[in-house]
Amino acid sequence: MIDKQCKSAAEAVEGIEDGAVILVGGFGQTGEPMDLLDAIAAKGLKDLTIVANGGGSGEHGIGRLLAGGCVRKLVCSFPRVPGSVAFEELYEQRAIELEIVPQGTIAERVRAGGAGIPAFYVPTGAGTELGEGKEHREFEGRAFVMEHAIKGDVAVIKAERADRWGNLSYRLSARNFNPVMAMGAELTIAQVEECVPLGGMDPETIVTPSIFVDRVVEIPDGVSNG
Amino acid sequence: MIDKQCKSAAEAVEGIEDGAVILVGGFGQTGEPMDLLDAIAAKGLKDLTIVANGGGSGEHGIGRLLAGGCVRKLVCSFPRVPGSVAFEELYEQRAIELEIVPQGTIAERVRAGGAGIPAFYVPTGAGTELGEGKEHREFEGRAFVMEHAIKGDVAVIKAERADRWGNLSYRLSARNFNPVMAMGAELTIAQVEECVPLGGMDPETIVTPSIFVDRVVEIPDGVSNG
Amino acid sequence: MADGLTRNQMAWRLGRDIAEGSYVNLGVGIPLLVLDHAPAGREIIFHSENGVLGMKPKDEADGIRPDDLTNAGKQPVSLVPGAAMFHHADSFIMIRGGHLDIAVLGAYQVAENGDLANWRLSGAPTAPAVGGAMDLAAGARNVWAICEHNGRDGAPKIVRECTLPLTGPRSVNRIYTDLAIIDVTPDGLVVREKIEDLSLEGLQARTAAPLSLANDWRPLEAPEL
Amino acid sequence: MADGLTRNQMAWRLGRDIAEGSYVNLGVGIPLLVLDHAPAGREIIFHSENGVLGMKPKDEADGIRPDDLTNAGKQPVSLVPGAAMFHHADSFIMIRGGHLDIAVLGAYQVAENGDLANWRLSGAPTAPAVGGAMDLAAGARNVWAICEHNGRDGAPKIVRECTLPLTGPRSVNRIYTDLAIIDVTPDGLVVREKIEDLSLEGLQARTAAPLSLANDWRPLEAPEL
Repeated sequence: MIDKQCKSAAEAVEGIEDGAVILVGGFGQTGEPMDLLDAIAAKGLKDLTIVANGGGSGEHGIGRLLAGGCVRKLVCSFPRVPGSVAFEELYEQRAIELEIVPQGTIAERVRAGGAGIPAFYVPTGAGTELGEGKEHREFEGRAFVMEHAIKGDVAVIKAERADRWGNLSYRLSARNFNPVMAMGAELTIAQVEECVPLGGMDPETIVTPSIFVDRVVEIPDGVSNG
Repeated sequence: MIDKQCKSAAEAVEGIEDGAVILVGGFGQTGEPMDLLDAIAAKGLKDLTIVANGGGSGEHGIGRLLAGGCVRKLVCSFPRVPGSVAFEELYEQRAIELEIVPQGTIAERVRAGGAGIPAFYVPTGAGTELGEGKEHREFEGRAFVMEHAIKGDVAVIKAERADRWGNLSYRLSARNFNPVMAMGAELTIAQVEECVPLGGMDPETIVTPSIFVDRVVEIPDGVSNG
Repeated sequence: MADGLTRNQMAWRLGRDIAEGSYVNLGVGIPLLVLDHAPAGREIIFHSENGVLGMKPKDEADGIRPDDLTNAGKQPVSLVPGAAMFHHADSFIMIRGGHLDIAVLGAYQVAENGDLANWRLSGAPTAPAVGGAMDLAAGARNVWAICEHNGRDGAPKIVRECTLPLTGPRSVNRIYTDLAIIDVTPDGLVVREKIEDLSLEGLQARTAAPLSLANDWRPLEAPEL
Repeated sequence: MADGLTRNQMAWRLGRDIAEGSYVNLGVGIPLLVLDHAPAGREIIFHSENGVLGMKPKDEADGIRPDDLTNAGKQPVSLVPGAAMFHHADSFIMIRGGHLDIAVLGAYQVAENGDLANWRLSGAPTAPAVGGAMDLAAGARNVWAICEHNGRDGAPKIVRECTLPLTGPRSVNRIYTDLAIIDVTPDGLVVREKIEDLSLEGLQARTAAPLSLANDWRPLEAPEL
């Protein structure tokens, strides 16, 4: 019997190693897999690369990984938000490498990583600082930038509901980057608010099919078992 | 008030011109927008390019467009199926141009057209006849083929349900190419089995958001109003 | 000096120009005020890059937890009937693929050729942060910039060439400020509306690129808000 | 000449080698027979490129109209609990992105280096048709070819080099035939199983590329089906 369910966040993040590239879902704190990230921080890992929309805020999640000195490089579109204290301190001390990527380009690079597409062209960033140093090419007279796929060793995401195969559905805008990150990594770990029996999810409304998910841990909102 | 609903298939296909590139949803006859295609055939258009998975079968849909001499070029992965008589006759007479594209590459080229991505690389077809003459490039020691976006003038698709804004949901494997084609054209026209009042579709389970849809016509299964 | 519009009035005025049925993305800052002042009774579909189509200002009675549904500025919003949810890659298909009718973006500078600078102040010690601005500038069919006509130090935001890092070249079609509505055209910047008691010369003095006045220009007006 | 397995027996035998929890695509033809003969009680998740994960043989009692749910061969199927539906672009993310554990494909020819030819007969007057075969050959983690050991004319399908147009270079890991199960390895073709009363020499005589016999080879067997 296939059972991807883990008993705790700590069990769910077993095996992640120093230097891993970790894709993280969420937009602001909405849909950020706080408990999984806290469990990774608790392992004291080093030299992680974090790929996410932002640089975290507060003392949990990405913020905790940053404050704990676990992160060598942050790939994101928007590192600065109110409360992104940990990131700002590291940035000021030049203690973190920062790669700024336009938001849509992050999403597409991760999708490409999951889709077997090593590179693609976008208009985004052409003629700007963020396009500098990248390969350019014209199509129909317009300038485009070549972007490379991002592949994660691990993706940590948050969903509303799962079954034991790892099918996932999300709640409202907490969906955001989560289904995208789920496709892009070797090992995808989801924290979910509720596990339901197999067959308890409508096949038509599953957002992330189980093929993209390796581990699931049920953590009802407001209950941390990290 | 936004109202994308048309009264008939004939009204829904108004304005399509000779030489148009038309993206067609469906896989086999499942999800093929028969009534819209028949309405296009009834207009007697010429020199159409049809982008679809297959070459149609029987006397309706793509089969009727082909038999009617409307099609100059067919871009597809699998033109030959039982009943694809119209296509086979044209092919034998060399009266149609055929571009064979691997199935996943069709889907991705159309998505790219809808996503503002002019070109991308895939491993599919590298080292085969279908890769010949295409630009190749190595990434991490493996050969990839550059594929270009396909943009449609028109997409004709079939869905199960719509509202007056054009939000769509599908039934089981009748989804197939339909949501992909919907994204890839200037003008997207959907035939649906049922129109429901605005607000009658769950925002979480809409598959094609209204932004991709321009016209909707309700044609209950088994009732043709083309 | 002539009194200009307030930020709310600027957002209100821009909202009047959005046609029914338009799909519109609102950037953070002044653009998001457009949501609060959209024309009543006109169906406009507002997009948020974090996976929302069909948002409206937060209605506390909707029963949705504030964290579960936010706009791009991470503020709680609600949904209109006909709304749809999707993930980030699909959201940027809409943006990059030219499916949005209008992106409303804030601006540090707009150049007379439509170049937009709105993401980074040169020499700022803080880390850069781009969000979805470059995707929107490159992808939307129309980009409308909305900003005060002049900075706090009086420096014009409408310039011959941007001195700040670009968000996108030749992106902006139209500029909404507290003093004027200005179209970016192949023939240069054309004033469509201006504060009535501000002369063209007075407006030009506060603008660092040449302006011409449309023959059919109208006074820029907005109600008290 | 030794009696080989029937097509159903070949599909049954292949099914025994699919580990629980595997995600498996079945090509049209013999591969689709694997669905009918999958090991009972083992959870294997079958993928169909037309947007289905979790299919099983058609159960007339499922209440689904046959046209609404088909496999890649356009035959009606049913869903298991845990199934999911998605569109074609997402389906080929699964295929091209290396998410499938196994693709089972028919074959006209397999070369000793794993080259696969299964989409086009040279010189055939009919139009070519590739479907999803090239995507599967390029993308799945493992490609298992299943085919009769020899064509109707007796010509070996396992060859040194394919003479037919390739579906994908170096794609196939393992070959299931009516006579043997053969691994494609860096050291050449290794026979894991063969019909017991067929000698290696007998098998080699029906194969156009050199074979070696694994030390731990076993007899190829299947029940009456």
